[in-house]
Amino acid sequence: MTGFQYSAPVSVEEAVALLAVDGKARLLAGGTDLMVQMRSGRVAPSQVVDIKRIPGAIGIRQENGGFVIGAGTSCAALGEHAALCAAWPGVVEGANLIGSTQVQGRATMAGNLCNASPAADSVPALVAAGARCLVVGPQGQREIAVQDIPVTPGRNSLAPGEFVLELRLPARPAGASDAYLRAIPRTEMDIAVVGAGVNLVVAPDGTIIEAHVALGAVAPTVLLVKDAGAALVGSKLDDAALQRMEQAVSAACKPISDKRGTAEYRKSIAAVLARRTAKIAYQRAGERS
Amino acid sequence: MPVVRVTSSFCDSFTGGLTEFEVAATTVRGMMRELGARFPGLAEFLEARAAVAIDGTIYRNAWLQPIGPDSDIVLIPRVGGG
Amino acid sequence: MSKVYVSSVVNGDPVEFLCDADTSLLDALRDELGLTGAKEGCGTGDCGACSIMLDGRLVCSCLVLGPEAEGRQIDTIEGMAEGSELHPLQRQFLEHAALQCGFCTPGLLVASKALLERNPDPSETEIRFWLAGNLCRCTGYDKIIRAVQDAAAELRQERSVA
Amino acid sequence: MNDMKPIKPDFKIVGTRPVRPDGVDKVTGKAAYAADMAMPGMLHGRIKRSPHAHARIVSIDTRKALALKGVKAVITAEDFPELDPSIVAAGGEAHHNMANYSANCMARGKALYEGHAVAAVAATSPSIARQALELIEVVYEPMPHVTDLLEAMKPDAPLLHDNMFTQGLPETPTKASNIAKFFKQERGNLEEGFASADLVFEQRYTTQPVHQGYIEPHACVASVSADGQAMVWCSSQGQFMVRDFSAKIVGMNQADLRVVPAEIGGGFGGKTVVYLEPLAIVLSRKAGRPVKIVMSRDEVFRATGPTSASVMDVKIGVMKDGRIVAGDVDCKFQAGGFTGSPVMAATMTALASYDVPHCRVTGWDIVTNTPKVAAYRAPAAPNAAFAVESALDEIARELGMDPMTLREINAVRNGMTAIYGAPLQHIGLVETLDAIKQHPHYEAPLGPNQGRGLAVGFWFNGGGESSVTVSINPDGTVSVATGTPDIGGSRASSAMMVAEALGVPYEKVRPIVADTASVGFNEITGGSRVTFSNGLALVRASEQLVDEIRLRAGLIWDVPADQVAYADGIATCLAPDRAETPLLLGEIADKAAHFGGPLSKEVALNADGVAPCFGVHLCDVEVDPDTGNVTVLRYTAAQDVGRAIHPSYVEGQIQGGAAQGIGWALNEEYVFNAKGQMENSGFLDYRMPIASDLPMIDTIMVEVPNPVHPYGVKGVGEVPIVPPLAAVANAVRDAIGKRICDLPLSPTRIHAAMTAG
Repeated sequence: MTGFQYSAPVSVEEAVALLAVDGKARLLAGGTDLMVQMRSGRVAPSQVVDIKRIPGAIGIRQENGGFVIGAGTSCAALGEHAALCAAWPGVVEGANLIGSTQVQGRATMAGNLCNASPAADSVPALVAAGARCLVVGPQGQREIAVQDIPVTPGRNSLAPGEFVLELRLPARPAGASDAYLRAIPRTEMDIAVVGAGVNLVVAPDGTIIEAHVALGAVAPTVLLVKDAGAALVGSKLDDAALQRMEQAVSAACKPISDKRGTAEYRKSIAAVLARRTAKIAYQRAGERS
Repeated sequence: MPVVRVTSSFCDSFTGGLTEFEVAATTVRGMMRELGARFPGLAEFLEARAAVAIDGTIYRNAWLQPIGPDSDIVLIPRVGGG
Repeated sequence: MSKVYVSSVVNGDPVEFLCDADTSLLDALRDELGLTGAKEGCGTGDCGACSIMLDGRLVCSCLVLGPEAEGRQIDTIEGMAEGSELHPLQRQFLEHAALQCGFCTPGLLVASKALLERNPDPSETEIRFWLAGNLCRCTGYDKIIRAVQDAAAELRQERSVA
Repeated sequence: MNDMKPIKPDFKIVGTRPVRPDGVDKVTGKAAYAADMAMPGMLHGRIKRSPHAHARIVSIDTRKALALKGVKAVITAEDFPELDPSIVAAGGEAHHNMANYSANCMARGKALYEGHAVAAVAATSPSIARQALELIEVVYEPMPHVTDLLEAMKPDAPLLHDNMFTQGLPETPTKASNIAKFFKQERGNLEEGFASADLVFEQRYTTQPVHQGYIEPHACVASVSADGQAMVWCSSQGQFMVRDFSAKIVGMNQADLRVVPAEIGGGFGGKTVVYLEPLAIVLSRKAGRPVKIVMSRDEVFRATGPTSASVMDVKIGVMKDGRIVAGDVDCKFQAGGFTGSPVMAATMTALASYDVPHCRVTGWDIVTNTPKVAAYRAPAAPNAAFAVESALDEIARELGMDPMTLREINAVRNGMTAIYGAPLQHIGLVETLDAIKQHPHYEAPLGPNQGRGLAVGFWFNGGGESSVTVSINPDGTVSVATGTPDIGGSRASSAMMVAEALGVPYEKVRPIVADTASVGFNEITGGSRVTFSNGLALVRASEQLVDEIRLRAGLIWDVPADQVAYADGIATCLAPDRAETPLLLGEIADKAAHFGGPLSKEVALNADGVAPCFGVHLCDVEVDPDTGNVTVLRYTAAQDVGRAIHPSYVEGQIQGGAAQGIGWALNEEYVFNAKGQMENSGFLDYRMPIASDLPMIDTIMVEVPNPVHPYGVKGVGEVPIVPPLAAVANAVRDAIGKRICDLPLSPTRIHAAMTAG
């Protein structure tokens, strides 16, 4: 970390202006990635723009049956929001697996998303949830799907001057729930070797009427595996449906081998995780029908 | 006469692989001197690298420790800890 | 590059300091304010030795920029005892021998206090997972967990009496 | 040393659990570690490190860095004297070649591993120092590298040192190689032994480098005055080691260098050598101002000692009844960039727990382009025990025998001779095995996918040079100065032993860890030597003080000393015709000046007569059949502790050692990329055990005292890390039905084993 300007704008316009004029400016939300990257010298910004003092940047509000989460909201705060936890338990558990309790006190889902790591823990559940982002920038604001943010590992689709101001989770019908699981060698404090987020809507008779399966750390970006979701729809999560889903998951995985796990391992574990996650989501959905 | 034994190869390069020696010495230092006279360089090597077990008690630097005619003496490599 | 002026409240007292924009809050506490109780074990948020409370929330101070502290409330290990009266957690750590080298201890105490403020009766598993971000290499955690459990019981007792 | 008094049957303080004297400062954040130190005018030092695993240093241009405003000194190997390899550090436990240590602190001619220091700067701020590093221009000529130890042994491997000819072979080779040394322990007739065996088992086992993982990075502050006198404040396992190593490396008198021990944030063997202090001294000498250097975690991983990777080939012959008749173990250990792996200890410990009539253990010390290894808790013994205890577990299975029974049959007993030649005395392996057998854990039922593993560990323990001062103050309180850094509670045990010996309350004894000018020479805190060696010195000093107290009381009463009894802080006059009011210790001390001067004794001794100890660990795991994840369900560790002075800190040593061993077994390892660079140099990806990874660790302290020590102390800190690697591996084997011979037992590796045919 050498020599940058720090600013903490109190309006979106001010933040956009600061980010837009300086190509080497970096946005600071939770900072849990940025601080580490600056320390190691991987990024050397000329300007750090802290968005946490913008009104609305921190906080969770319910809107049209869904939730709007400010980009500066810490993951720990998500876990303390009873309504959000009830509606989107999988999204919250993904967010609450990022780092330690301390890290969750700072880390944000928006930051986790924009950092564009394929292993980001909060992203598969957000993708499975069909979450969207409110992006603000020099051209005004736009709303895009969460999965359209990461492009390649470490790169996102935001234009210069743009940043995510809010994450938006849709309204929940009855009988809907979600779950997220990840495989790591330790029990906490780790980067997902594989992550799986499953979002289900279940009819009162137990039939799955909507299913979304997203995987982390098995491809350059978090994957939404449409075939895996489709395999579950119409079933009561019987073994045959689960097997079809597992096949779809395995087929979709294109992992690499790295210090955290081999490609073979990832592929094999992805199916196991998706199955386990689906079962949790299904049980939760049943409890909400 | 006390017998000095060594079960390790750590001083083989001095003794040519011999592992048992009779000595006339009455102290650890005397024993080292005697061995040094038989095997050039060994005395200095042992001073820096060896511990000595005399009748079951391990001594590391006690050159003045007496040894008796029936003492059981073993040369042991010194080990550091963590 | 000129320094940033920061004013905040640390352990209940107003403080002012100047720091470079790129200074971590940990370094600002240690170097500018002389509060060296929080330690740097990694600088990347992976060991918890620098744990502090920022506006009532447990964070790694190595992952916070000094200038971010402007107007914020900070609580550190130095503010845990009241004068010479140790907090029950501090006492239980001593009585359980829950520390050896002591380097991780300030972070563990701050984190444990944050836990007990939220959850006065945590299970062993809840304590272990809450403290998963506080590395200790000396103790194997056993005595730390027991110390937290006993401190929790003591605090519950205090509360029920009060 | 056998003249010490016999073990007292009843203790007042030994065996109790008082609060440690340094405790309050540690729970309030007041305790001062090296990085907490600041001085007026202090500069900040930083180190430039080689990005190459192996490279010739063609040139280093420091001019631009020196020209940067705020930079006060830049140093390279040119600023250090070239040392003769025959220079060794005095008084250390092992043999330290100072020329190698100097070249490890600052690369000379060649960088031998990624992270090897090549230059250092001191500047007025950390950020200027950082910028200055970028301005130092180093021209490297990268060379082929080798990080794997078996690869390094090949005849055509890239050569680290072209003057390295294997030592310890009957004939020294004429061709240079990366094989630095050979060791052998031998007894009986190996061929005969194997020929007589009913079953011969052979297997290869491997381990990866692991780091000691202390949470406090290395740190120091050095201040050199214009007359050449210097002070260093630092985190180390031995202030005298820092003084002697640094003085030799920078070329100064030991008396000119005063080293003040800061609180140490963990060491486990990793702080028994120097990395920063010589650099800080030379920078301070050049700049004329104090210089502080603090390592980052990344630097700790890349540039300070991990322990050795190892490859062990085990061949064991047994009879049907379980008697081991022959053992042949070959150990290859990675030393890193310079010779000095602990492989000799592997050869001495591998079979030390068992009575093996015919055996041979060989060891090879191999240099590789990786950081120079440093001691790590019972150096080499965990690796060797992993191999032998895993093999014994398989042998028990093949014999259809309980693994405990196999060990009971072969366990060494008093009077037997250890493989390294020394007769074993006062040992408690049989008692420790029995303690585990009697524990409810031993018979507890297991569920599906669960397994149980048993393993034994041995460590020598250590003695050596200790100097202490015990002074009785005029008010009857006691000041104690020792010279060994307190890592695990040694101030508490010191105060307890003095309180016991002087018959005063624990709270009246205040111990400190003194600097190198304030107490006589001490070896490092390491090898499980401090409570034993310092304890002998402290008790002896206390006993001398008791004699002196009786003499002084006698002088006060005008009776001879043998007419004075002293106990529990009170002197009583025994003269038959006298009715003197007993004197309190404080009353005698208050009059000390009039009757011979201060009541103070310094005892400096070389502690011999150390007794080894054994640990027996029992581990239950559950393995997730789909992911290969291991959960440690239950862990019980029994250990012969001699006698526990402060049982809580003995338990703490056992629990901490077990936890480190579990980490070593399951997830910890150095991962190098194709360029020989470390890929996981942070706590996130190095994966040490966290609180949620572990269960409570049940400890059983078996007390088989060492009569050489007045309180029966043996040493406890090292052996707890010896059994866990095999205990966990054996438990995983039990759970999954397959043996994995390579550590770590990561989910990936277990999953691969489970899914393989």
